[in-house]
Amino acid sequence: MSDATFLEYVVFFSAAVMMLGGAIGVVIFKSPVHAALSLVLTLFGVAVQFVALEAHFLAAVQVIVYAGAIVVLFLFVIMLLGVDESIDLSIEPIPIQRPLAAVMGVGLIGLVAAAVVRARDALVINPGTGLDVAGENAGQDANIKQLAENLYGDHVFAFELTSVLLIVAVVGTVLLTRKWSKADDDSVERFDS
Amino acid sequence: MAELVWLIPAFPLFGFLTILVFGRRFGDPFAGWFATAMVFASFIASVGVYSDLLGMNEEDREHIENLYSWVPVGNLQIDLAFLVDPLSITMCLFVTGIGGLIHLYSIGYMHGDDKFSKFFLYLNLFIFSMTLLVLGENLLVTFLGWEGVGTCSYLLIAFWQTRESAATAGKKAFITNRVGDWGVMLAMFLAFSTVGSISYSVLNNNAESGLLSETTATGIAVLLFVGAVGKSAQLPLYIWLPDAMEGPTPVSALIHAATMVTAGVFLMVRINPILTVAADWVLPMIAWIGVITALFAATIALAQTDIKKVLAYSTISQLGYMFLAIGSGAYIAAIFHMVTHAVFKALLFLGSGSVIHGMHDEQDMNKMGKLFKYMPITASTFIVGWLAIAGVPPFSGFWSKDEILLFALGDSVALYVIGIITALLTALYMTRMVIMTFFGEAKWTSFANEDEMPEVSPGEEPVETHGAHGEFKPHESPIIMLIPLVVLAVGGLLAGLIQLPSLWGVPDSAEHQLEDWLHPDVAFGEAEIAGTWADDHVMLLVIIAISAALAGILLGWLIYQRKRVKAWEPTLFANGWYYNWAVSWFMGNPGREGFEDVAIFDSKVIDGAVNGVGVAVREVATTEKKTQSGYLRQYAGIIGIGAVLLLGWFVVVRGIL
Amino acid sequence: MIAAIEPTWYLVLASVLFGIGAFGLLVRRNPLIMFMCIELMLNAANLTFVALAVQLGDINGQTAVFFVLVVAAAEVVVGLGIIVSILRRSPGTTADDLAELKG
Amino acid sequence: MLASETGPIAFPILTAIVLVPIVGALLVALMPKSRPEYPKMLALLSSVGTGALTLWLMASFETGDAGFQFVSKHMWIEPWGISWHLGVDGISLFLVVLTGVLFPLAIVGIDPHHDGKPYYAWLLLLQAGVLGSFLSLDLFVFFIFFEIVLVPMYFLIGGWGYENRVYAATKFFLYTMLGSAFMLVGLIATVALASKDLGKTTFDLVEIAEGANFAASTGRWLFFAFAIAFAVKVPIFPLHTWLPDAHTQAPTAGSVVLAGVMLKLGTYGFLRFGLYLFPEASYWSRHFWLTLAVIGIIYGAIVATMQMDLKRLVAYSSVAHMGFIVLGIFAFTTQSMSGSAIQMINHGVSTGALFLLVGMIYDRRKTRKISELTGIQKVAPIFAASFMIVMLSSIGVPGLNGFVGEFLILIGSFLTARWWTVVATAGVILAALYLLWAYQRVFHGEPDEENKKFRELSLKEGMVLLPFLGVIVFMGVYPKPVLDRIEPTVDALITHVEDHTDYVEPEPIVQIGVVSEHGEDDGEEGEHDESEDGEEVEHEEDEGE
Repeated sequence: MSDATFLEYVVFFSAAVMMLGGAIGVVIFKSPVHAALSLVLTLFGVAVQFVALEAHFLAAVQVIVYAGAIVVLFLFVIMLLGVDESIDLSIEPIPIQRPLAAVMGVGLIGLVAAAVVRARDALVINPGTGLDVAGENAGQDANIKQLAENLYGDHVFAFELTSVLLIVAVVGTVLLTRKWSKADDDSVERFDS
Repeated sequence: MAELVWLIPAFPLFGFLTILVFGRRFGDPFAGWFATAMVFASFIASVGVYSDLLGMNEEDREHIENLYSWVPVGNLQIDLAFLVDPLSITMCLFVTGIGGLIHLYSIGYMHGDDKFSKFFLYLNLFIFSMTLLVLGENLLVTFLGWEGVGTCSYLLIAFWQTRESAATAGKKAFITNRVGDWGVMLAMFLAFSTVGSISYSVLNNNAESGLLSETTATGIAVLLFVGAVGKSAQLPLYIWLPDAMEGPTPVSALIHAATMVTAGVFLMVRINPILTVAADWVLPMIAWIGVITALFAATIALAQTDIKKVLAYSTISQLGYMFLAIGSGAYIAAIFHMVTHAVFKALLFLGSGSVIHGMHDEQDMNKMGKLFKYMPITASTFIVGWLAIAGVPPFSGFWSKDEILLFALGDSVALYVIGIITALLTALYMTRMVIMTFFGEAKWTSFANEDEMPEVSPGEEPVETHGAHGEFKPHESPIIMLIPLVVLAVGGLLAGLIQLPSLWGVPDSAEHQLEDWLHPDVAFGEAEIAGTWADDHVMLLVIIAISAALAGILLGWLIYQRKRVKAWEPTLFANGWYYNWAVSWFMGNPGREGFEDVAIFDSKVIDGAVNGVGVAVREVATTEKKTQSGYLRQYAGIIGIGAVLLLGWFVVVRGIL
Repeated sequence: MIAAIEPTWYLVLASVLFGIGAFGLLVRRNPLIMFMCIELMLNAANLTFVALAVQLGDINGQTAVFFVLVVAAAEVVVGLGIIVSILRRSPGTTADDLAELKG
Repeated sequence: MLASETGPIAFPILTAIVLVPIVGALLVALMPKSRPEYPKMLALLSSVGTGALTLWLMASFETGDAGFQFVSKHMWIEPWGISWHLGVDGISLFLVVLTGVLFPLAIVGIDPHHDGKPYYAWLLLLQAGVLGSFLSLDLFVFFIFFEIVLVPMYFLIGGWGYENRVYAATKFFLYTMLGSAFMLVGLIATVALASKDLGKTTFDLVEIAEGANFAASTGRWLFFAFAIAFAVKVPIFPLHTWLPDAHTQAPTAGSVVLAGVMLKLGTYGFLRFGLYLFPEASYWSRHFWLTLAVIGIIYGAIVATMQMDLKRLVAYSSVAHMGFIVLGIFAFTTQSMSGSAIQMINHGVSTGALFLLVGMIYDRRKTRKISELTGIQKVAPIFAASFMIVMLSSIGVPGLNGFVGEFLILIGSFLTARWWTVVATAGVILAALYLLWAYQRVFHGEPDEENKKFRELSLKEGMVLLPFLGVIVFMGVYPKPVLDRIEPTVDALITHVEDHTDYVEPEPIVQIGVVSEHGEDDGEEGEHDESEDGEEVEHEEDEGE
């Protein structure tokens, strides 16, 4: 395993800063629109890390699906419902929720990090040997090919199921958000009561 | 004929079943005639068996008749079997004989009662049970009859069940008897656990041959005596018998004077070998309980005003004599007195029933008097009974009482003295009763209208009804009631003949008939009297006894007829020494409260604990329910903390990963 | 030869991202932003997958990320649908207001 | 108690006995609602069929054989060694017959107040459950039936009971379930531990009882796990408080069945699964049970005396009577255990009849309060007479059935548990106290306006009571046929206990004396029998009038 070059460190840390900054933005921005935009920042950071890890296909999908579709969906909803900034962040109605959250967050980070650092030696086995990487003994699309083979080979059934899942999700959402006619509303009322 | 002994109980059983089915169709009076016929048939069967036994040698006069195996489990083999021997046949003879007469009497007495056929249904069941009792070959068959007569007694005391007092008296009789039954049952258990059998022949043979240890014999004897005390109304369990007078008078005569109450005495005689083997304090204990009961009941009888209550206490007193006899080892005298007492006490009760009948259900002697003029036959027969119980020769009671006192003196002077005092008191209270009822002034005219006879018929309709009330004259009872009186009066006069003592003027062949007859049954236990001081001075004792009786009668005459001496009837006596009151108070107050406390304990503590668990679960759940706040973020936080703790456990504490 | 940077770095980075996401989930009441926080946590997981896929040389790690993406998309669709229908009924509803669903 | 694999008849009668009511229950449940009269007919048909089968079973039962008869065994769940294993012996035979006969009478005698269809379906399912419990020789199958019983009873109490029914039903269900939970644990532990001794996993009762050899301490724990379930069911003091509530609130048929057969599941369980599986532990803990039994006898009687409600009174009398049965079981003598076995039947008949009569009182007067009833004997003498006979049987008057059982229990217990018996015998006095007192308050006296309208026994009710009265008299007068069938099994069970402990049944030595001969005088015996039978028949005619 070769040591990392300076450039690699630059890429890693700048992407990390992007990610964490975006994440903190999501948590602290009062406006949902700002939060969504911060989320985009994080997602791009993750995509950069994917590229650095030679997972080109996933990086592309990350940008297209997450940044392109999901965040846009968020924004649609925000626009649809109006930007709601009425919630006062300085008030916490549930007692000890914030200290609890802080303890949990710090605890999670600290403990996982500790575990990871401790398991560091065990992790360094044989990096990258199982993966086809672009440029060396294969074409530029080696990663995609390998992923595709794996996806349509070993996991083809699960893959098919995801399509079902997506359809169900779409149909379900349509039903959920449909405006009910008066008669139907009554039946809904009955369930509510 | 002895193997046909089952006919004796079979006739009344048949009568019972027939009346059970056809009773209402038979009606009044045919049901009564039918029942009477059945009892007399049973009497004839008894006579047949008796004559059969008479024809045998003395040592052959024992026959066991097995009907079928009743309760066979492992080495407990109990048959429904009858023991035919002189004792049981003697009992059968007088039970069915007197029973038949009382049945006959009841036809007249119960005439017009709307439960006429039911009365005879119970009476026949009673005779059936009583014959089972006396014929039983083992304790269990006897116990079957024992409980059977107890049940019939309950049913008959409570016969006029709409009367609260009758119902209570019936219940009281049954429960008090059950206390005694506890002893009988334990005696059976003890007998089985030590001897392996509860058959009389096995038990008695064991006792006679010395195989039965003294401890066991004592246990069995004492436990059976507890039963006898309950059934024969001795101290301290006598309290049911006076109350039992709530039943119709023929019932009092049959069950509570002549037959059932003597069952305890019979049982003691039946197991006399065991009593003999038992520890030497057992017999004196029986004698003392008997004699104290005799004296105690006699004092109470002195101050009673209810004609039947006097007779009831008199019965208790006479039963005390019988236990005195048993305690003195005079088994034959006990049986002898049982027979004579059955005759004259049945006579007295039936006579009092006739009086009550003639007085239109009046039982209070203060409202009687001068009845001799109106009911001469009843009065004459009653006088025979009076002389018999008072112990005036040659009436039957004299002979039997004298025999008992003879043996009592052989045992202890103290017993004898108390016995004589009791005899004097007996004569006194009986004289009082006869004078108050049949002589003196007529005190009844002023009570002749209906309003002043309240306590007898509290219901809407009079329970013993034979025509309209209102102005009346006491009248003689119908002939059907008088026949039994006359027959019994003859019996009361002559019953002494069956066991005449060796006295001057008595032919040898007539002496000790009963003793010779019963000898095989009691030979082992019978006390030896010959040669004692008492035996040598029989004549003196006879004179003392006669003078006691006459003194009592004279005293009574002076007090109640001539009014020369002021009557001494303390309320202590009238209230039965407050014993019954004390028992009732105890049962009603601390006893009942104790029971209630247990019931409250059950509902509050035990059930409370059960419900408490339920309440506790509910309380905890109500508290814990609050943690289910519905706040999504709180749930997520708790999950997160859980995850952190889990991680902490693995990473920090366990140090793995 | 790829990924000169040690995987530990990626993992620590992912854990920090996950922690921030979890913290945000717990403190924010706006359901939309809670959803975004969930996306953050999913991305942290994805990053671990990819980092370890490289490290262990197993393409299945990347496949898993693919599935996560799909499921996340479906989840967002359904979740946003629910949020839309709730908020349409009563605008300004927060996650805490939904506590009434406990019944 | 070894299972004999071949019965005298090839027809799987035991399986049929269990299945007929189940099928009946299903058919009743499938009946259309438009025909309300069908469910009763169908239920009657099914229960009479079951009753007939049980009577046939009794007729073809081989007297003198101690082992299981009519055994039917089919492997069900092979890997766990669970099999459909049914068999009947002297102890269970009469319980099965009682169950078979009691249900048709309960169905004929009492109509539900509403909703006949589910009522009959539950009743039939209950019958199947009880029969299955009495017949199973496989721990797993037994447990299933034992638990099935709870469900219909719960719904019968909760659905057709009186004012406090929901409380009573819930209490009944939870209480007995709690006991069963212990039993389930004990049962699984038993099988697991026994598999070491047996070399295979099996739930078969006979194989475990004959083959397994538990260490003393283990066996005791297991025994107590079972015993708690049975003690709740019996119920043994102080676990009895569900019973008065359940009895009082249950519909009449429910009370009859509850008292008649369901309580016997507890005592039967002690005999079959307590003593047979864990003889050492049973014998070791006998003093504990004897003491509780005697406390139950006295305590139940005292509490019964103070009850204001007729049904509660009878319920507490059951506590006392069941105490006698437990006393007999843990006295370990032939007499006492035979007494317990026969007393289970007698108590079922007597108390069943008592509940039936109390139910009739309730139907007429709409009250069970003793204070509101008076003078009934005057307006309804036949009804009162029937009550009297049943009551005397319950008091234990000789010549009626109740006495035979109590007497045998006590005389047998006296051999091994003398002082307990002395106290228990005093319970006989108390039995007279509470029943006679109640009888006096309800039946004696002058009827008031309300009670004057009390209706006399109808012909139908008389016909239902007849079998009860017949059995009450017959069993009191001639219990030998029953005892003859029970005794070999009881002997075998005692031998089993003797084999596993240092217990030796005390034998009272019959000393010299005239030992009366048995089995002779056949002619007279027959003659007498007839007269006794006659008594029974004529009773019946009188009641029917």
